Amino acid sequence: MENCKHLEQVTIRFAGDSGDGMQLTGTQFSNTSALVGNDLSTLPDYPAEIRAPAGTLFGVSGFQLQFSSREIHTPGDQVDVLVAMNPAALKVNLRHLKNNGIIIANSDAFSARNLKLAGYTENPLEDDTLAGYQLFAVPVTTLTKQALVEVPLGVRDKDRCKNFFALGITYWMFSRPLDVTLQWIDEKFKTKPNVAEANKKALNAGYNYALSTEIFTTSYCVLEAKSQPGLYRNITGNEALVLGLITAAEKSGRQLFMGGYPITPASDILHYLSRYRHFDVKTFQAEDEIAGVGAAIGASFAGALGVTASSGPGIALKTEFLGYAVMTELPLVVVDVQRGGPSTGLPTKTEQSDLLQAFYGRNGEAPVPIVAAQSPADCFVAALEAARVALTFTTPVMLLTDGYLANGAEPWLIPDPDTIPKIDVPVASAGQEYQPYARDPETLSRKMAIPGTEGLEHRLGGLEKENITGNVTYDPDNHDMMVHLRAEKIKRVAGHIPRPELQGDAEGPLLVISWGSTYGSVFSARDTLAREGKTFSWLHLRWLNPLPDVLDDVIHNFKHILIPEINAGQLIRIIRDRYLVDAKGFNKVRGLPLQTGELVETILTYL
Amino acid sequence: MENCKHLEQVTIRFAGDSGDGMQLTGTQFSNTSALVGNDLSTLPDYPAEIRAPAGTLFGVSGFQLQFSSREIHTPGDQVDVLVAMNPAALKVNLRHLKNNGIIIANSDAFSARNLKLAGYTENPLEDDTLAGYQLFAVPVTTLTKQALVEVPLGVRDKDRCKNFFALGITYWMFSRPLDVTLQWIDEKFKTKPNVAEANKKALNAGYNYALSTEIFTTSYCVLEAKSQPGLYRNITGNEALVLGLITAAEKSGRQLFMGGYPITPASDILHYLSRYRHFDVKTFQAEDEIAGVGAAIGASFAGALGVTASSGPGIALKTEFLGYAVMTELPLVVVDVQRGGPSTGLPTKTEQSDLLQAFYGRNGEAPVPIVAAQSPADCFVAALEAARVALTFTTPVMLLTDGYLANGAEPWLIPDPDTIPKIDVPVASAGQEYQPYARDPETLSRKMAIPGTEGLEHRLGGLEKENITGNVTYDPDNHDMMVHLRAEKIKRVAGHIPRPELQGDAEGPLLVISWGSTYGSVFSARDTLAREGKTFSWLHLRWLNPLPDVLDDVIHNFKHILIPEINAGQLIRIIRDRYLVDAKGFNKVRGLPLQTGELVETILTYL
Amino acid sequence: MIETLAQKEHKYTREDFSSDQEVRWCPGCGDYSILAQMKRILPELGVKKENIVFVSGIGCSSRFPYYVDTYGLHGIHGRAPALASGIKLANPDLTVFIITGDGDALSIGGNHFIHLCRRNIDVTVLLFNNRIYGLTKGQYSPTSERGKITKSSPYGSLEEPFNPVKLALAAGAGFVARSVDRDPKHLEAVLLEAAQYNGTSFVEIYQNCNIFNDGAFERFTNVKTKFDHVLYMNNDDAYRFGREHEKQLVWEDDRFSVKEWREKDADHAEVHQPETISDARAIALADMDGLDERPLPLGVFRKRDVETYDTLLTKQIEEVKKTKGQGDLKKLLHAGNTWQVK
Amino acid sequence: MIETLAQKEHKYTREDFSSDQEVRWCPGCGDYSILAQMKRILPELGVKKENIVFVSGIGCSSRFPYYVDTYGLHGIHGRAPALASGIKLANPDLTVFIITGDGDALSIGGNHFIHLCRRNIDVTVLLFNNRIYGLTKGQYSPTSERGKITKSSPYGSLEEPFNPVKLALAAGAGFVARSVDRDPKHLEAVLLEAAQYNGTSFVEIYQNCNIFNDGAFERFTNVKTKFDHVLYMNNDDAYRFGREHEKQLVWEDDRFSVKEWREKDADHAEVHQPETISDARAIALADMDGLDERPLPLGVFRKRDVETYDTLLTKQIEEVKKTKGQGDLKKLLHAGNTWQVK
Ligand SMILES: Cc1ncc(C[n+]2csc(CCOP(=O)(O)OP(=O)(O)O)c2C)c(N)n1
Ligand SMILES: Cc1ncc(C[n+]2csc(CCOP(=O)(O)OP(=O)(O)O)c2C)c(N)n1
Ligand code: SF4
Ligand code: SF4
Ligand SMILES: [Mg+2]
Ligand SMILES: [Mg+2]
Repeated sequence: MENCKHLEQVTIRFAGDSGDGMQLTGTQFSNTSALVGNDLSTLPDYPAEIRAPAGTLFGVSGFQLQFSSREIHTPGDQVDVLVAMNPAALKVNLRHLKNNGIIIANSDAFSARNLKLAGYTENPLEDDTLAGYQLFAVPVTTLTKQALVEVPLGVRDKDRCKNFFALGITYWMFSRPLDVTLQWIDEKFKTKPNVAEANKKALNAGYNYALSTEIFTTSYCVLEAKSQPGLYRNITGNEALVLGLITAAEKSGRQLFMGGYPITPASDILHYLSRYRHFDVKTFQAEDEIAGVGAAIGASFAGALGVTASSGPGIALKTEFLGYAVMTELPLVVVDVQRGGPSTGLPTKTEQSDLLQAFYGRNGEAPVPIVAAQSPADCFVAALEAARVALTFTTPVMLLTDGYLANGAEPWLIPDPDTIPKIDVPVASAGQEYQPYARDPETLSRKMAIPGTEGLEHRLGGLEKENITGNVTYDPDNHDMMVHLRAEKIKRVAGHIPRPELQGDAEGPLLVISWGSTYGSVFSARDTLAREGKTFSWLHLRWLNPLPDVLDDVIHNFKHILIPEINAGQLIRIIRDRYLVDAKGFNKVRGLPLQTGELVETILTYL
Repeated sequence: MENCKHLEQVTIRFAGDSGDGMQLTGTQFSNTSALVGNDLSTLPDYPAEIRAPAGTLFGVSGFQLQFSSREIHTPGDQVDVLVAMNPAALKVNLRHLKNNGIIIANSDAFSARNLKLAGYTENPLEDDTLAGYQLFAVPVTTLTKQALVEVPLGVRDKDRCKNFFALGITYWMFSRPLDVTLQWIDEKFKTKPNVAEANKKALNAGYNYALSTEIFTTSYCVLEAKSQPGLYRNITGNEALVLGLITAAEKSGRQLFMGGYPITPASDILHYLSRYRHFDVKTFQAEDEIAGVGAAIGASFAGALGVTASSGPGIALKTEFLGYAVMTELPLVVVDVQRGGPSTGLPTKTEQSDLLQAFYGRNGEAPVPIVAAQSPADCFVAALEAARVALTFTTPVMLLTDGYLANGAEPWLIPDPDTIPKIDVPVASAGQEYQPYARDPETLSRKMAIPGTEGLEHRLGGLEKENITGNVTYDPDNHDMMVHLRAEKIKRVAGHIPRPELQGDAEGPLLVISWGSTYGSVFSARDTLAREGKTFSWLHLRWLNPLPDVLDDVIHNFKHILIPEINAGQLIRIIRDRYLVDAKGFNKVRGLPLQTGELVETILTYL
Repeated sequence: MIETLAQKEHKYTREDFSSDQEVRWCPGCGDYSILAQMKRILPELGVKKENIVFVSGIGCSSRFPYYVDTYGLHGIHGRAPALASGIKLANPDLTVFIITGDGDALSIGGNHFIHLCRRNIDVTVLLFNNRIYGLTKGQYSPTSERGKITKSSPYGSLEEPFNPVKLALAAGAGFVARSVDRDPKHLEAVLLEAAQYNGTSFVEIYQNCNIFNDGAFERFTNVKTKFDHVLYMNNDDAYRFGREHEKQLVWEDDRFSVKEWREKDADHAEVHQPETISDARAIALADMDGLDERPLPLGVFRKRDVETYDTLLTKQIEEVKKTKGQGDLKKLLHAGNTWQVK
Repeated sequence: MIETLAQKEHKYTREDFSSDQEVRWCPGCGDYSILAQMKRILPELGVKKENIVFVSGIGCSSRFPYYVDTYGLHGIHGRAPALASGIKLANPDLTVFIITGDGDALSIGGNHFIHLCRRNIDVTVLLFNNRIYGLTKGQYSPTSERGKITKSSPYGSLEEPFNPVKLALAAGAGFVARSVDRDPKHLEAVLLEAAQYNGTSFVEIYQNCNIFNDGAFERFTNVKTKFDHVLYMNNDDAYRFGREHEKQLVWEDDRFSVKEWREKDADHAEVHQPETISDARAIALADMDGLDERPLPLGVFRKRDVETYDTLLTKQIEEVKKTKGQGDLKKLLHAGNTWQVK
């Protein structure tokens, strides 16, 4: 590795047909990079179609990752290296490539038919289309076939190995070791030794091809990032979220019950949870989203930690039951993996446009705490926090993530579960005098009485409750009081959540306020500007409702407030209303993470 | 009527068991008062139970009305006269009575059993409970029975006439003519002459009893109000709304299609509309609220004016389809008759707590115009406006009323339908070149092509649309543009709605901003203060989204902004966000219209 | 599933199941009788009060849970099956009842209802069928007869009603029965059998709404007419009816028809066997609405022994634990490719 | 209802119904065949293109409307029946198709589906049953067999599937049929008959999802096995099956069983009559899943002549107009007690 050229960070994008295995290739590159010690962040970008016809533009599947020797939290704006397995992949992704960026193209796939499908009249590998880029046209299909002559496999199966050949090239180019992937292949194809053999051969062949031909002149290396010491694994948002929920269940001594219904990009939460029967996790694939949340509420009533997860249209369907959980004051975690809206919108794209729905999307006055995860790995903490507040405050909690967080991955410093504090759940015991709506004076939460507990039989429902007794009442003053009590309870959550840390000075020209997955973009923007010796203050909010006190303290100390969001301006509505500051938004509703470069430019106008 | 004592306005409340016919009695008093020329406003207040057991507190049904010789728009804060048909009615309603107010009690009903059911240990007619009020204890049951000795009817049927006896007493007391009610009885009981006879006898007997006994010493009269000339009728909000919708259908040449599902207090909209088959009104009682709105959208696609109406939990269920209507840009009127929330809440009570849901209660960026009615009769105009905007801007519109407006009544100056302008609907014709998402440059609305039109076959759906063509596309920049186009279209509505009139000076110490049914309370507050020579500026908003330009012009000219609402503060969120003014709220969430008195007090603190 | 009282010493009485809440149905409502019979059977179940949960939707009938001194959830309209499923799956030791109306279960809640039947979660569903929306003051419901004139159908409703028994049979409910509010003994027996059944048991209860649909079931409750129009189905009994049991149903090809009963029929008459009845026969029984000469069947249509969803789930958990061992949080967090940063 | 082309001069061809949208199903998906057969039957209907509307929910199958050059609505998940009902009631002259999947129609949309069947609104429902959620990448659906291992049921699903035909029959659909993607001729005939039927017609189409549930219907489509496991029901034909029609179904008491076919059976064999078939028999047919020796029925189970909701509504409007006259807006606004203020 001595004779490689050092780079600080690299963004690479693998792109090909849906059937070309690009998600797999990207994941392998990520895992290897993680083990090498890079910090990294990934962005899968797959089509809405299951298997679009080969060669079409809409069938292109992409996987982008940024890996770095510095701390990073975005998959990168523009791409340094584009691996294009066919003309459509090139066409769709070229605009992401930096000037003078590297293209590794599978020249075998640039057939007349494929060119036509991609809308090219000339072969771009042969005309001037790619002037200004470093093009490496490699006959990947042919070379793979040649490498596998001796493996007893059919033509189509051999052809499927070509992504490993391409991966091998990139491993050489970025000085990555092969062993992680080789091991993975062995494990994955345990029962199909020929396939394992073929894939491993292809990987090695690609590596050796790059090493030995003179086409590729430079190999690069990206050093280990200086991360906090400890044990790491690579993790996606949906995985981390699931682990957070299981941890919360264990820490609170509750059974985890998830009522779900498949929907992109939230389905994996149901999938992953359903694997953990041995953790007493019960998943219930309901007939729809309404039944999913209803079953979760029923389970909470029966003493479990009730969870439901959905996205876009599915969340809209849950709103009636959410109001019911507010009225019955039962714990519930509602995960909203936000995607492009409105309506069915852009199901596979990311967005932050459900925040106001989370705040206000219910009939009547029905406030709920809202928490948002900031990065894939952070979904663990966010889920744990959401469950903790739901259980201690006997309230539904909205947990916001998004399509990018859900499917994106990054290294996760694995916490020691023994150091995670227990969660105390306010539950009444047999023999106690029980009033269903008597409140803890500090948290204002009510004690639950779990069916099966002798002597605490009681009834809950969606009609207005008399305070303390929980009896149904239409008394006007009681209603007014209950509306305010329910609101006050949620405000009290503020005293039980970590105070977010203000980055930078407590006064100055600019305060950037962010939430959710834009964390990464703001982080990069700050990092970028820091290198130019410029800085701004930054507050990233984990809890959106209630807002943290720190805002009261500092928000008026800044000349400008900027709120970047992947929506048309939602947190900004809340901030302006609350603090009467003329906050400005930076909003791009393109179904993609915000581009660091654009954000930096905007920030500069305020400094 | 010469020897009667003149009063400017009176509030009377009839209260009794659910089975006592109090709603009917109140309605008769209202209609008679309207025909006498009073301005008036009514508030039915019935229990959630259908027929609660006789004599219970929760089974009390009340009907309050204020009638006046001045313009009024509230049913009155406190009651001048309470008609109490049993102890429970007295117990529940006494707190509404003014000091020294009049009580007319049916002493026959104050039996030991009834007293116990009402929680009285002593008979309040006989101890000091009612000191400080003018009590008239009348054995209404006995007197009714006596009056009907000769009518060939069973005991129970006779007993049912006692409300007319009580009504007779109040007619004498307030110098009302009997003929309206007598005619109504004849009409209503056409097929049951004995019942008609009995009721008429009871009415006369009550009147004569009051006239001839010396118990009642004073009779009052309330003169005609100076109303705008024209033809009037008494109308409830739900009735007016239905007429507004039918008028809109006629004026736009559309068929009216309503997809509904019963829910209090919106059900009457379905009921009333279902009577008008001869206006080609199609009502479809769907299996739930989702199917109701879905059918309405389908009907709109097929060329009708699609309408749906619901309340509280039912509106929550419609949100997914609302987002769909935003995406497909189809006309739709969604009526939300707001009631006490959250969840099932207080189903028969009024509230204004769905405003923020109307603004933000959908996944993704899905803005819709929002219009609110200000009084029962005004529901006509509001519905007409809602339909006009929905049709001209090809958009769903939220039309907000509430429980009080829906069931309350007031005189309505009947408009001449010929003077109501036609509604132009942007529809493409056969032979035109058709692009489903091409937009009118001014309104930004798209032209619809109605199935059945040759050559304009096209497909709509909830996935993001390419501008102009309407094809499905996941293009990032198109999405960003469409999000902004949809928002801009709703903003453009501002140019097509009447500018609300600022009452009072364009600058000063206080601007009150109100919306919906609080119109009446603010009107009364202003009227009350005017008599004391005090005033404030007032802007009542019919359209909440988009907000009218006039606000930009004046809002910063006032020292204080006060926003009274029957919720925990919702419009105030919008106003503060938009104008960055430190608006204050006046909020009472008691399931009732705001009390003028309390509002006046609050306003005084700002003057 | 019914957990028997270990300590039989304290056997409950009806009163033990009366809550402190005032009953708020209209005087004369059929719901009172159903409540009374329920309070009779609860002590018979041998289940501790604290292990019983009543779940309901919205409607007059759905106020039921307030009146029983057990755990209870008054849900939202149509969604009781969702809540109940969550409760039962979270804690299979609980005995769960769903109380619902014809609007609640078959209009807005129809989907949850059929899915519940299909899944066979061990809960007991009591559908109070008054063929009207009571709580919202009298609109036609999915069980109202075609042509019904109500507030929302002033010129008559246009649609065929559902046959709830048929729907439950087709959706797969293991136990399907029908009874009527005004026949307390019958109702009590059916409720008890339903509650004791292991799996989703569905009971349609004809219930008179004396305010908005009075007399809807008069034909089947009035002593003048009921014997000729009701067939009381009993296990292993012939299909006899009529005041003197003088009539019988006989299966002819693919339907039941009415024949006189003769003494000698006793040896060979077909008898009712809900445990083994075929779908075709059960459907044929359900098809009889009592409006022609053929009687309306009351009693248990079908009672099948099938494994419940809740048992299967419990078993699945046990099996996974057998192969994977009880989950270990630390191991879980550390799974996959890990690396150490120093 | 089918409006015949007045000007028969221009008869459509298949190509007339191809839209300009690229078809985006996976290569090899069974949906292609269904689309192809649909384009074959559309010209046969004699309905003008502009009077046809395709409505769908969400799912792979629900992309169908994009590919047919008529009016179309790609709806939201499960709610196509609601949209379609509004379309048809607003304009009864339109010919309306609903395209849906097993998840769309029977999971989230189950309630709308059964209500549609009950109401008998004149629309044609085509349920593409691949026994899997395709679009969301392979979870089990309400028609997946118990024990199915999918992403969301790694240890096997726990619930009994719905039988869509049975459910539609019990819910009251007038026309109920079943066909399969890989039998184009059969499918074409069934689609045509369904489209021409006046009332709610329901067709379950077994559809192969070669990505997530490949081969689910292999038994019924593979020439090696299909003749022994499929019964093609034809009007007025005996229930014969087998490669040489050598087997037959005979009705015994309350179920069908398999017998050899003998020449002499021809005179007396029972024949299939969907117009008059009893519910019991239709259910007995629906109960056969082709997994034992009895075959899976394909074809029309039931075809009943009943008045449609849309016709009844139109009639009701006409009748009200007859008694009240066409509504007059001025009179309407002026109704009730009015008074004049001067
Ligand atoms: C989402 C929602 N929609 C509508 C309602 C109004 N609603 C309450 S009960 C009911 C129907 C009641 O009928 P049924 O289920 O037959 O019960 P019953 O009152 O007859 O016992 C309706 C429409 C509601 N509470 N919530
Ligand atoms: C409200 C809502 N919930 C969930 C989804 C996600 N979703 C889309 S299609 C689908 C199921 C598709 O299965 P099926 O109806 O069988 O159609 P197929 O794709 O198999 O043709 C689901 C769960 C959605 N789009 N909307
Ligand atoms: S309305 Fe009917 S169902 Fe409801 S409580 Fe009264 S009588 Fe019973
Ligand atoms: S996933 Fe299955 S159903 Fe969907 S398009 Fe592909 S093959 Fe067809
Ligand atoms: Mg009912
Ligand atoms: Mg499917």
